[in-house]
Amino acid sequence: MAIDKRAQIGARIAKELKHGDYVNLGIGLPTEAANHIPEGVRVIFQSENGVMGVGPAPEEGAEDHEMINAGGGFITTLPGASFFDSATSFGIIRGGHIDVTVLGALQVDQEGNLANWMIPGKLTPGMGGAMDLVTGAKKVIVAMEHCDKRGNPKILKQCNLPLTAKGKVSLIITEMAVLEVTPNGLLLKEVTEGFTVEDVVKATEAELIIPEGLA
Amino acid sequence: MAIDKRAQIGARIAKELKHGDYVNLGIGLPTEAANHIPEGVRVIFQSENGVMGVGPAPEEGAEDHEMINAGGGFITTLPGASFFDSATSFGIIRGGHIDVTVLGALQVDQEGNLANWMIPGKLTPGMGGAMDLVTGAKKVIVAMEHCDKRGNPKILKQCNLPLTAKGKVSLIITEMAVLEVTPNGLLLKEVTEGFTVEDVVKATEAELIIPEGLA
Amino acid sequence: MFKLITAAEAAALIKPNNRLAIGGFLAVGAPESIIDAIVAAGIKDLHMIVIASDWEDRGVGKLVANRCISSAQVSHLGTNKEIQNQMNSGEIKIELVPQGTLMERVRAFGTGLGGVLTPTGLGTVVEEGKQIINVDGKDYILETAIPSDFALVKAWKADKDGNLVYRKTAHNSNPIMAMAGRITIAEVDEIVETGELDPEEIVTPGVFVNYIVVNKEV
Amino acid sequence: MFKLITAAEAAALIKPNNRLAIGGFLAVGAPESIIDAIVAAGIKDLHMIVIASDWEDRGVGKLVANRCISSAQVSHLGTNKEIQNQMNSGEIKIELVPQGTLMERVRAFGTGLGGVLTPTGLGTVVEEGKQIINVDGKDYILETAIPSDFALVKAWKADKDGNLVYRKTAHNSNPIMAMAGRITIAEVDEIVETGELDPEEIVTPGVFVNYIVVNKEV
Repeated sequence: MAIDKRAQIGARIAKELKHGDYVNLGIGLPTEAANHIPEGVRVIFQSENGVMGVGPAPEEGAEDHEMINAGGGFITTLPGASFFDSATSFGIIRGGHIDVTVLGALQVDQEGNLANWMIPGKLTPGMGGAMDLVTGAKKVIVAMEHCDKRGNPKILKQCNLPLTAKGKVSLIITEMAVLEVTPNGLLLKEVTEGFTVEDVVKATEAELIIPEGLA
Repeated sequence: MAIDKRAQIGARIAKELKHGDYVNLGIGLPTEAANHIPEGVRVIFQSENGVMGVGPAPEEGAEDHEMINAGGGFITTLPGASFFDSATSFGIIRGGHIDVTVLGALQVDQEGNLANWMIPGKLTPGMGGAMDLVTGAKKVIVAMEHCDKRGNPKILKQCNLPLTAKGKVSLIITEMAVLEVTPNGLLLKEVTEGFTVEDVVKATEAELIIPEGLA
Repeated sequence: MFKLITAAEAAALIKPNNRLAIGGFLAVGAPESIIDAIVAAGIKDLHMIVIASDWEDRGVGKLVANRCISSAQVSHLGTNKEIQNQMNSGEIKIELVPQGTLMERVRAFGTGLGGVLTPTGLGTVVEEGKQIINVDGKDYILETAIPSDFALVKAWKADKDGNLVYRKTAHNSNPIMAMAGRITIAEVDEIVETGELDPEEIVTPGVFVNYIVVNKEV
Repeated sequence: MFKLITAAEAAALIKPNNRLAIGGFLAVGAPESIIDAIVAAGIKDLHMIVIASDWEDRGVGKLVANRCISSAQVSHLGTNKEIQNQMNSGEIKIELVPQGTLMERVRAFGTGLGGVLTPTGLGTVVEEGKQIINVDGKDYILETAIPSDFALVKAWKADKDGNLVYRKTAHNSNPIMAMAGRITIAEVDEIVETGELDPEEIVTPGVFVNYIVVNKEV
């Protein structure tokens, strides 16, 4: 994805994070959010392998080989950080103590179902911590490109890949739009400048609720 | 109980503890064992509230109010001690990591059943940690006076008080005798000097297997 | 991020019929200031989840002696005559829970589990009315999570991020209870600057802590 | 009390068809010396219980690349093409377990529980063939304890009583795996005198540790 698209999505995710929130950012695109937290807003980042208070990546040459995040990337920690075992880490997650988790998706649907860990016969990275994160976090945000590499919709009426969790996604942020999962279906909340409502509808298989007055 | 009786039982318990054993001693009489560990034998004592490596009681005036055992008595710790939460402590116990636990009893029977936490209508101290200890420890020793204060047997054919655990006791040590719970019943292993086999039989309701040649 | 409050403010958050998971064992590691404030506020009909009922004048025993408690899940009553009297008279409803099982049931709630399978209590009154589940040829009792509205714990120190450390055997149930409250209130001896606690020695990360009461201002 | 052995002696304890719970995550906190010794000893048909399968040349990935493993319970394979190939070809049998569930199932075995109830995996393939249990109106999957013959863990330091401490994110699954082996073997960077580790900072009490391997003698 182009750097400006990534930055745009990252900035939009960051707007969902409130001062004092405990947040888990998935590998890849979601981590972009950490670069867009406004000054004066303090968000505490967890990595599910067992650390709270993750800071920015270390400078080259300053890596500590026993300081990594759940994606295997080198990290630093901020004052107030703590290390703990993975059972405690998932106790925090599954116990509902994480305010927001942001993950990528292969597919997401209008009922808030998420598929992001397996393409049968093709790809089996495993679910890792994703199932626990999506099940346990207070708010689940999916951040991804609106369509796949071939231009096919990833926001569907119904996921057909193996699910990560059922009905747990509450918000979808893409380079084109922001969509909210509501009991009545997917609500189109925002359309990114440069796109039209029609663009979004065309790139989305799921039915969209389009509020009056949305540009 | 007279001091010499306590000491005698304590010394007999101590003979069951091997070098390197992790041991949990119940409140009261069982703690007497700690005074009779032979030199050169190292036994590590746990207290289930959350400490491994319990040492002797502190000298008067040197008590630390945040250093107690499961009976509420002040303790010291030895080098190598560790403190942990009670879930970890019972994880150690229930997980089978304690070699020997020694507890008192209201009743014990020939099937290895133990009752030590309740006399309906009279006394309800609660089971505390006793049920987990008796369920989880590799070896469960009951240490007690052979009869109750009225002279009635406490070693029965079948316990009639609410059980602490079923079939978990392996050895019974009293001031009169040592008895082993076997698949065939209670085996009289030792009779204390000053008592006869007949004395023990009379003071015991359970049937005893009496090996030939036992004095 | 936690909010700093007084013991009286902590007590004011608690309402009749609330369920309180309270740390401590035989009054060691008990949040005495918060307990005193609950007594002073005269809150009644509380449910408490505790290892032991302590003494009439120490620890959670004060809540019993002052008739704040109408029901309890507890493993040991032996040091507190008053709770035994109130139980026998029917004033207080007691569920006796083996200590290890109590810890797991509280931990289950705090960590989002519905319950655990334990062998403890098999063949005893503890199994009555509960589901027995066989796993790989062994029986276990299904013991369900114990929910709580508030966790009241006592830690040694907090830092300004709400991270907690405990002292010696005052650990006991506190780190477990601290995970388990819908709202967790920690009473501490002092608050140190963030960064002063070693990240490897922190026992309860601040994510679990909603309010802190300092019990003695120096 | 633990016995001090070499990595080769540790490997010699392990037999085909043994079940190994191995600490580490993406090769951080992996007991590399013991893993190398198992590879060198050419032990086959092992079952491994791990969070992640690491890389072909780092961590438990080496066991896979050298065909020591015939089955695994694991939550993440993404960094290791070889294990995905062996899975697709049927050489290795994989049970994918959500990471939090894996930790609880291992912890359950170590702490004598038969299993736990978790909401993770509900409505997904993870629930297939498992018992669903409703507690207070909420569904949970019954996830059973995962037994292991050996726990192989990597700690930072041990003292001469076998007490262990871990360093930074090399904690990960190690303290949990350490509780769970019928036999637990800890690889450490150094052994310090008993008493040098703060009793409040010890993570794994020596009661869990049967053997220690020092991975670099200074």
